[in-house]
Amino acid sequence: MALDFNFTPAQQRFRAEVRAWMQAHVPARALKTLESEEGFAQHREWERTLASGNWGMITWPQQYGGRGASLIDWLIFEEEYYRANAPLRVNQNGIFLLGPTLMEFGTPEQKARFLPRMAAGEEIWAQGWSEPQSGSDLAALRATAVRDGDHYVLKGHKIWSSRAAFADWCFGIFRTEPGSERHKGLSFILVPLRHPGVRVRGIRQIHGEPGFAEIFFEDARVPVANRLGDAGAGWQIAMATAGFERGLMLRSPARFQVAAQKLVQLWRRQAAGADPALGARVAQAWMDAEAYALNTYRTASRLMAGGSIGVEASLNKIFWSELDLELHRTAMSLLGDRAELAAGSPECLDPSWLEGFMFSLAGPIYAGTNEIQRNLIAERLLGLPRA
Amino acid sequence: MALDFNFTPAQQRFRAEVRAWMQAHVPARALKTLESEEGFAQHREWERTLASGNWGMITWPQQYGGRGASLIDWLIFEEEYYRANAPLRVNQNGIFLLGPTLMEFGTPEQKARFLPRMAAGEEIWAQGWSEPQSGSDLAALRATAVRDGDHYVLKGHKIWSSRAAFADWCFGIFRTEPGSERHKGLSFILVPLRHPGVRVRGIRQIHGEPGFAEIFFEDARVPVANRLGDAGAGWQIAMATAGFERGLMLRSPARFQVAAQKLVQLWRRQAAGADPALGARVAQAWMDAEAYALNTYRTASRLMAGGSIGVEASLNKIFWSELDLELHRTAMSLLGDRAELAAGSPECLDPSWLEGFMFSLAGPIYAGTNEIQRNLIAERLLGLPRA
Amino acid sequence: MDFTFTEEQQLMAGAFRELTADICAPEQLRALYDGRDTQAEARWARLAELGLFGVLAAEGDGGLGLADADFILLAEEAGHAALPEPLVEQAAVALPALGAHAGLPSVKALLPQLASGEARLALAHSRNPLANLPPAPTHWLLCESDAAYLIEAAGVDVIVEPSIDAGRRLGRPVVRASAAPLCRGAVARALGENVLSRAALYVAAQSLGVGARMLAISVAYAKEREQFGKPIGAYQAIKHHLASVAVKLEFARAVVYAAVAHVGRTGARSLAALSHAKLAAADAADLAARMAIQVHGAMGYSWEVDLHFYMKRAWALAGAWGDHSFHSRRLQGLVCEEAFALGPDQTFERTA
Amino acid sequence: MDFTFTEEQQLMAGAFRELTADICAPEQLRALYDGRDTQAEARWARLAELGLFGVLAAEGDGGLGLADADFILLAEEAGHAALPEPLVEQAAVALPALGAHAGLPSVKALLPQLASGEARLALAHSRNPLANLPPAPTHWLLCESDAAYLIEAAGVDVIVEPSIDAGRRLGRPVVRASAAPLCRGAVARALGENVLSRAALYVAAQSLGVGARMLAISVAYAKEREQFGKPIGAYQAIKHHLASVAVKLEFARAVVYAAVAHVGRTGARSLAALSHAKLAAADAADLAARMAIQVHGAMGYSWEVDLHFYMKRAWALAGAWGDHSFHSRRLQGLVCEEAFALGPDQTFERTA
Repeated sequence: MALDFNFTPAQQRFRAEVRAWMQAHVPARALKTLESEEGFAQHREWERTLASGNWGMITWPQQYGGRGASLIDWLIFEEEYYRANAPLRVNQNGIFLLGPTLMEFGTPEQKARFLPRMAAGEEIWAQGWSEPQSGSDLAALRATAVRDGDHYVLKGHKIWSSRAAFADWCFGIFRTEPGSERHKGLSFILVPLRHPGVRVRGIRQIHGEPGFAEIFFEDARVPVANRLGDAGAGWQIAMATAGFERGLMLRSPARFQVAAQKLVQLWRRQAAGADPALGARVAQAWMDAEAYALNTYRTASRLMAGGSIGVEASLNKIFWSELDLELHRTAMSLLGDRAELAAGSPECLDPSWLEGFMFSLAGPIYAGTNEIQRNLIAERLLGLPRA
Repeated sequence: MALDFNFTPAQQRFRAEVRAWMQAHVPARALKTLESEEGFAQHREWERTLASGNWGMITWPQQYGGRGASLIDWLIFEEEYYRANAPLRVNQNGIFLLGPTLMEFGTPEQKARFLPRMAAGEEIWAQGWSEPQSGSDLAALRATAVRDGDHYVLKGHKIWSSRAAFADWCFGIFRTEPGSERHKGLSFILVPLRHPGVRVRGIRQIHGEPGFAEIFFEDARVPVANRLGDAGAGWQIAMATAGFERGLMLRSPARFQVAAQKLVQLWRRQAAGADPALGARVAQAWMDAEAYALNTYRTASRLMAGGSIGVEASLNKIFWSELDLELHRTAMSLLGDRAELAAGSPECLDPSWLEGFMFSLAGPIYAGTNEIQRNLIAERLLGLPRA
Repeated sequence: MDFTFTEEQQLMAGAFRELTADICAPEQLRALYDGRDTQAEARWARLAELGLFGVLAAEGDGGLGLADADFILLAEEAGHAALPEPLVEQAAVALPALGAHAGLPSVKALLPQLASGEARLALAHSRNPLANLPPAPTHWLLCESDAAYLIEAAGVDVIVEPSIDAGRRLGRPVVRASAAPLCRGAVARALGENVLSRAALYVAAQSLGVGARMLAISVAYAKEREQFGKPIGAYQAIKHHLASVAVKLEFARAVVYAAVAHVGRTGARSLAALSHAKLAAADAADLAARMAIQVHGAMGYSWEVDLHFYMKRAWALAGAWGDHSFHSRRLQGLVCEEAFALGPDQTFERTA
Repeated sequence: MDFTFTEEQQLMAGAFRELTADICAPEQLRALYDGRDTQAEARWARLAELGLFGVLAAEGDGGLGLADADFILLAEEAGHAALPEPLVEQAAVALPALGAHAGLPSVKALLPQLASGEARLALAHSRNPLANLPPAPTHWLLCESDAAYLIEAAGVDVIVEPSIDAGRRLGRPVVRASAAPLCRGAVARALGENVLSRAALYVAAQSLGVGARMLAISVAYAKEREQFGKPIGAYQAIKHHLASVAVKLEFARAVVYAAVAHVGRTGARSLAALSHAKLAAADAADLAARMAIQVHGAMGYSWEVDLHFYMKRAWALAGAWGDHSFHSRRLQGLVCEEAFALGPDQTFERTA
């Protein structure tokens, strides 16, 4: 039935089940930031706790440690997850990016080797896409993997690798065909990070923590069996992974709905002295978070009815990144003369606003800048000519 | 003395003189729109009245019928002009565009023939820049002027020619060198509009009046003496004219200050039921109109101290066109359910808001689109590379 | 939970689009703008022929007995076409609102006539005092704050209020002092609230449609118009303008469709959802209009180019049935005072 | 009427820029951010050596006896450099404000010490309760709503309040109950208003400077960084982002310079001009920061790249000395209620 906005009894039971589990398990005290070594370890531990309840990757098929949950169930899960104020997912690259990629392109051996440990939260994955000279222009990458018997010898320099400072493995693309150019001759390879010839150097972000890292490959040897898909098929596989990244699951609507709710509370606290125009911005933040949630349900319905996600992913990316930035800018304005105060300041109302604001600045940049997304929308959705 | 914001006694006297004259001469009843035949005639008459007080083109040198007024005096004049709610200037193309161009590039004979009648409001000028296939890309123009003895024979089709529906003359550039391309082989030619082989067809704008026109040249013969500057120098001269257009005088700050003041009054009338955020937009409109006025005084000071205006003209164009659009959008929001009402509706509070809103939509388009202006700023002011 | 439309719904919308392509083609709108419109009666007849006035009427009243979810795409198409006649006001606002009060005198008898299009209703409301008139209206429904009137057209004097949108024939009703109300007090308020709620939703849907139309026109123009040796649509600035419109429309669409579940409800959550739909759709159409004229340049500023028909409809709809201030204040009040539970598990909550 | 700066003023600003290039080079700011700053005392000494603390002090107090028009470009440079020390607060806010009350006990004696930099003032105000501390402050000036205190530093306890901007050492003063006020009532209010007025102007100037710095850094990066075979600055999207910043900065600059004529005045027109300056400069710096990070991509998000020093200064200045809500409400109240004459002939009007 069209435009049916009622949850089924099974969905309602599922929500109740998630809510009860989260109430029982979400740590009462917030974990330290996952960008610190100690916090990373705490978040790893939380992944294991999630896995113990089989909540680690609910949309994965049961055979790989998931629940085979529908996208609607996933949305319900996320709503309850954020509602419970549960920790950030350190395992995100595994669950949403490499997991689906492995399921689509991996050999049975690769799936067996990697998926269960990913699901169990035992191995945490980092991405290795960008290089110093290839950001938006990923195809300009230079890192090489030279075949030597049943091994590849890796040389090169990846950067802006999220989670890599403390993760166990990374996935990335490397030039396996010497002399190849642009999108050709690339392969998708899985590399352990604690490994001879692999050196990881955390890069501090503007908030002072190493939210991403550089990875130097200095003649690191990895078995050819660590290649995902055919030699030379790296670009196509990476594009599939990027599609997963931009797709439905990169940012849960619930995240923004919780932030908008918090913003309303901040407004109520500050309204007396605030520019009344900020009230309209608070309401806009709520509206945009709702719109994002609604459109995600809409896309989920379409996908469950057999549709596929294409350039809509770019529409989503732009919408959530702009709403998140605007929401946090509004909070900064409401905090006014206290907005600059960092954690540790007695007068600071809530340090998470400043942290969230800085994080939101990255939204329009990462996972493909919004400029690139707008190009994609113009060319692929609207059919405008390439430059 | 730096940052001196006091008017001299002479400037104060000048203001008083303008104010007194305007009080005595500005028609009590608003003229009809200059985009109607009747209104155009009324505005012509007003130009003659202005000329009778020697207020027609105050910045022109005295020898050409002006007062040799400084730019600060010009700003004072404009403030009093708009404050008095005086009519729009039908003569604008002559005063600000062709006048200065003639003074710079014209022969003594051309100056003597054209400038006094322009100053007297006797001959009204239209522009002939764009052609159907050349808008932002002016150099793609195709209209030709073929030399035949001491005449040029003009063929082609100009469009978006403001004032042309009822004006007497137009200026434009034509391809005088057969087979030439882009910026080369063009000449700047003055053409009477009531002339054999010249056909003018008004183009109605979205508000229903012919605010611009098409001009068809069908073997129209004009004397070679009507060419301004050298044959082939048309592009350079046209660029100088465009510089005058984008420069200080295209839009008087006073115009926006009066509009902002009117907007404040509309706000006070409507505030009870209005979104409080609109109050902030009203205040922003006032701020932006002030900023535009202040920056114009700043530029005038710099020019009077011997500076020249270059790419700042592009900064100005963007700023006033965006402030004007935003100001009128705010008014439309304040008018709410009455915003759509046209002149003649008993419930319409003031039809000039809707007319002004539609006019403001053209701001970011004409005199070089804002996209083109941003390119110019990026390349010429910031030094970014051309695409 | 299913956010898709059925094949039937899509087919019905497709059929309506075909009809509008025929009866609201730009040359017909141009005739209207140039004061040469002779097609209003014919259009009304074609709409009636397709059964559009009765989509939401009960089968017993000669209607199709369908639900709002079945009409929302039709309202979008009405916006897409800048349809001059108030089909939506009659079929999706007044008729179902009156249908909920069929026990009131004279209402029951009128419903089949409204459903067939034989009766032509002019609808005014204290929040939208100027009615968008059908050709030769036969009846008026007036919702004042504490009383509602259902009157034959002969009993109402009309003051014409020209709109910039020539496709809207606006009129302010002057009711004779002797007119007897249809109802008063709580019943009148319920009727008025239902009318406003439905109208807000369906105006939002029309805004989406007219926004989509402007985007389509702009994309087509950007592919075709060349400057500096290539289509202007190849320039990043133009691409980004139009991509931003696409984003805004797409997300407004989700909000409008979801608001269908709230129509006619008066709980805080539902009022917020309906105001959200109205605001989001108006914003998207406003951006579409601004970017359309920017992409078209002087061409878009011309009477002879089609764009202005749709821009003017977008401007008119922005103020209709609760303007920006009304919906924005209402929504800010509800959200900022937490008049209902916020939070991620509340997205689809509904209250009476 | 002359909106230009003299050659002397430009030379002085140029000399100060050279000094900051030396004492506030990015590597020094990085040391500060990494907790390795050992240069605060040296910087203070260099500022004092150039006579910067005394620019606005009377010649009799060892100053240069210059006017605000002579300091505004210096404040811009302090922002451009993200100068860590509160030069501007001491030299252009507290000193001239105290100078206007030189008859109060202990003030006259302190002025020469402030002018030379020998005294180091921490300045707090009910509208800006956290002081931006100099290294080893010697005195506090506290402006409360109805009393002002001028106290030796030993008499004040300080609660440290870390800012995201490591170049600002913020402290909240706790005054002992026994402290005697410098003045009360009308005098204290006049002093406090003067301080706030000056601070708002000079924070605005600093915002301009830091905005210009971010624009310059972004332009340089856009020329150098290549993607898809050409510098990213050749793409229209990047060009338009940076052009928009240039527009906003340029017009804010005119507003800030014009506000110099209003500093210290309390008439409605002057309060509006000062709030306008603060808001316009903060907006321009905010846009510069957002576009800078967008142009830099992940690079701009890195601790090791200079950009964040300036972004954080921009964010901090936005809230300092009257945040957005304070200035925006004040201005809306004055303008929307027509607390002074609007209109084009009023641009340069000034009231006491």
